[in-house]
Order: sequence, then structure tokens, then C-alpha cells
Amino acid sequence: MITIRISREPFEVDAALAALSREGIGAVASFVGIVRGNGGLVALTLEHYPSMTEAALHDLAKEAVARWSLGGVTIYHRVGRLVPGNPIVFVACASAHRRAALEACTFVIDRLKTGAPFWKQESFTDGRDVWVEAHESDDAAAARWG
Amino acid sequence: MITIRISREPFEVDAALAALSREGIGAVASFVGIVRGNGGLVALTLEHYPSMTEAALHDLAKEAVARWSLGGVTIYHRVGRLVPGNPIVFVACASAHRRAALEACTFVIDRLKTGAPFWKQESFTDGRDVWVEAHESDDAAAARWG
Amino acid sequence: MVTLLYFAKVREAVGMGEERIELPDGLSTIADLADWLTVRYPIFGDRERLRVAVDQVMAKFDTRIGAAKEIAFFPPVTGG
Amino acid sequence: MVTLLYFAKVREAVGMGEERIELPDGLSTIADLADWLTVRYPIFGDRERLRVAVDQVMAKFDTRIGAAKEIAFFPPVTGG
Repeated sequence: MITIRISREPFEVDAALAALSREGIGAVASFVGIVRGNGGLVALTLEHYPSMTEAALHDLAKEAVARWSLGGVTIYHRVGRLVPGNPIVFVACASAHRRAALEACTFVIDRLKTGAPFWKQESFTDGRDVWVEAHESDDAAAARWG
Repeated sequence: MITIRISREPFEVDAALAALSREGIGAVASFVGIVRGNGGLVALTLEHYPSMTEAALHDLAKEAVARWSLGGVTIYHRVGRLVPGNPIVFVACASAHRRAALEACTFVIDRLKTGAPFWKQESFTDGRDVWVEAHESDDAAAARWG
Repeated sequence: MVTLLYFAKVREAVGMGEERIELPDGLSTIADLADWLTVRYPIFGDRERLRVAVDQVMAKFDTRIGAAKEIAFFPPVTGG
Repeated sequence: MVTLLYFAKVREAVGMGEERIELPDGLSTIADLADWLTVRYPIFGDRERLRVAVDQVMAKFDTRIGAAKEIAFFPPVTGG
């Protein structure tokens, strides 16, 4: 079961986990990315490529399901304007056993960071708006999955 | 911030994640263990060592905080009678960055499985009640953290 | 006719998010198209910071344009 | 006087969850105590499947009893 949702609205984790807790599922590993308020950040604005985003995340989820024989993957990603403390992204991977769920969750967030068409712009208290630059460490993290 | 809760009642993940989403937190990795209904299982009954459990989990959380410089750890564990599909355990680790949160979450659940005083008894459709045996694979998983 | 899409910093540098254009003869790969666009939009000269998707699938500069209907240019992604 | 606690399969084998006893002289380590208990409760002979906590902290069979107030015996844990 693959569930992908791109939305301006917050997401509900309990509902997402309940939907994944079906027969044979013993472990759900999940990850939530949150806007950090460092260095005078007042907001983060997320732009994406609407006609591509959902398919790209679906393909990523399918790859994780195949690689770890998962029972389900859920990916939520928010777009638009967010403020510090707001969740941006939610990834959950469900499996019979914990190792597969935890590894797959790391895989999905690593690959999402470098392969899904989202871009972040940071707005600061002094009025600057700055596009976030891609991190080499993210490329390295994604590369280790081959 | 360390939060430990042992309870017969279900837990709410959204509330737990919100409590961890404070300043400087960019990533929360979490894990939910769920009762699997394989082989005619009708219920799982969890016994624990009340005067020791909370302290053991607190020490485990403290070790994770120190090792990965975490901003917070939450561990919920249910006891009593549970049925297939019910969540048993919730572990969440909050950090500035995702790698620390994900690794620490794996560490906590691996160590909890071999070091916290809980015991599971399985009840089957044919009336048998069987104590779950410890898995060697769990010992191996815990051992790799040193 | 092909639809070109621009996102994030590339969109800002180009000054619009989308345009439909008739490609001139002789453009075979995405690299050829990016070279041609560089005349109008200098940001296309900075290949290190440019990524591309062809018909909603991540592509490379040596990908052939072929019968592509929608080609999107953007900076390295920063989601998650 | 020391309180002995038994959990899970050990509790069932012993037939109770808790007892307070006066330890005889000469018991120095947890292993000595387990040997002494084996006379009454054969399950204490199976060390491979027996774990112990002294005053609510995981211990080993060579841990000294010392001034322990509460000693708990149980099978390998299976939580999570």
C-alpha cells in the first residue's frame, strides 16, 4: 500500500500509522522533518513541480517496497509557507520486522532529499529571502544506497 | 527532554511528536512496534517489572541522548493484554539532523528489546498460552552498538 | 512546440515559470537546448547548478530531446 | 531479609511472584543464591535462560549479593 500526499496543510501521524497497521505488519519506522528556526529564520517557503512530484515520490516508494519487501509506504510532503516548528515531511515504512522498516525509512528520506522536485526558500528577520543550496552531504547520503 | 511512559492504554503519536518539535529540532525519527496476528495469535499479554522498568528505559534514553547529542527521546511501552494490530511500543528520537535521529532510534529499540524488563506471552486460537522466547537475532542487533 | 518549465532560482533568473517555444533545428540533446537557452538566460551556463526533467522524469544533459513535450529546468532539489 | 521477585516463566515455575527470605550464611554471589534456590525450584538450574536484576539494575551471576534488598529473577526479556 503506497500513499503519497502533497499538501499545504499539516498531516496527522496517528491516522497514517493506523492505516499502515494491517495484518502482518509488526514494525513501522517513520521520520518527520521539521522547520528549524536557526539564525533568524522566520519562514520557509516550499515550491515544487506539481505534475511531477507525486509520480516521483510514488516511484521512490515503489523502489523501497521492492527492495525491503515492505507492507506499505506513506509519504506526506507539505508545500507553501511554513514557520519554525512546522513539520515539512513525513515518511513511514511498514514491515513485518523492524530492521527492514528502519532501513527503508532512511533510504526514502535520503533519496527524497536529492531526487524529488522540491525547493526551499528561507525568509529571515532582516528581510532577506534566500534559496537553500543543496548539501553535498545529502548527495553522499543518497549515493550510499546505490 | 526525556519522556518515559508505561501504560495499559494506547498512545498518541501526534502529541508525542509535537512535544519534541521544539527549537533546534529538525528531525524526529520514530518507531512503532505492532502486534502481528500470525499463526492463530489472538492476544499478546505483556508483563513487566514495575519498580525497574521506568528507570531502565530512562537510562537507555539518557545513553542515546549522550551518544547522539539528541534534543529529546520519548519511549512509550504498553503492558497488559493486546490484540493483533495494537501498537506495543513507541520510540522517538529528536535531533537537529536526520542521521542522528534515525540511528539513535534504531539503537533505542535494539537495546530495549534485550535490556528492558518486559516479557510477552502469546495466546492462540487453540487455547495455548506460550511465553515468547528471546531471539538470538535481537542479541546480535543489540551487540553491534557495543 | 515544447513546453519549458523553470523552478525556484532558475524561474527567478528567467523571469517566468513557463514558456512554449518552437525549438530550432539542430538541437539534439538537453545540453544543446541548454546551450541555446544560455544566449537568452545566462543562468543556463552554470551546469553544475542546473538539473533537468524531461516529461516529468529526472534526466541528464546527454538525454536526447526526441519527442519531449515538457522539459523542466531547476536547481538541485532541496526538499525533505 | 531480602525480597526475591520472579517474573514471567520463572514466576510460573516458582508458583509466586514474590517472597521475602532470610539468606543462609555463605551465599556470596548471585550464582550461589541461584544454586541454593535450585534445590527448591529446578528452573534455577537452567542458567542459560535465567537473568537477574539486583536492586532494579541488570546484574550477572558473578555479581556479589552484598547489601542487596531486592533480587529479581526472570527469563531473557522479550519486550518491544
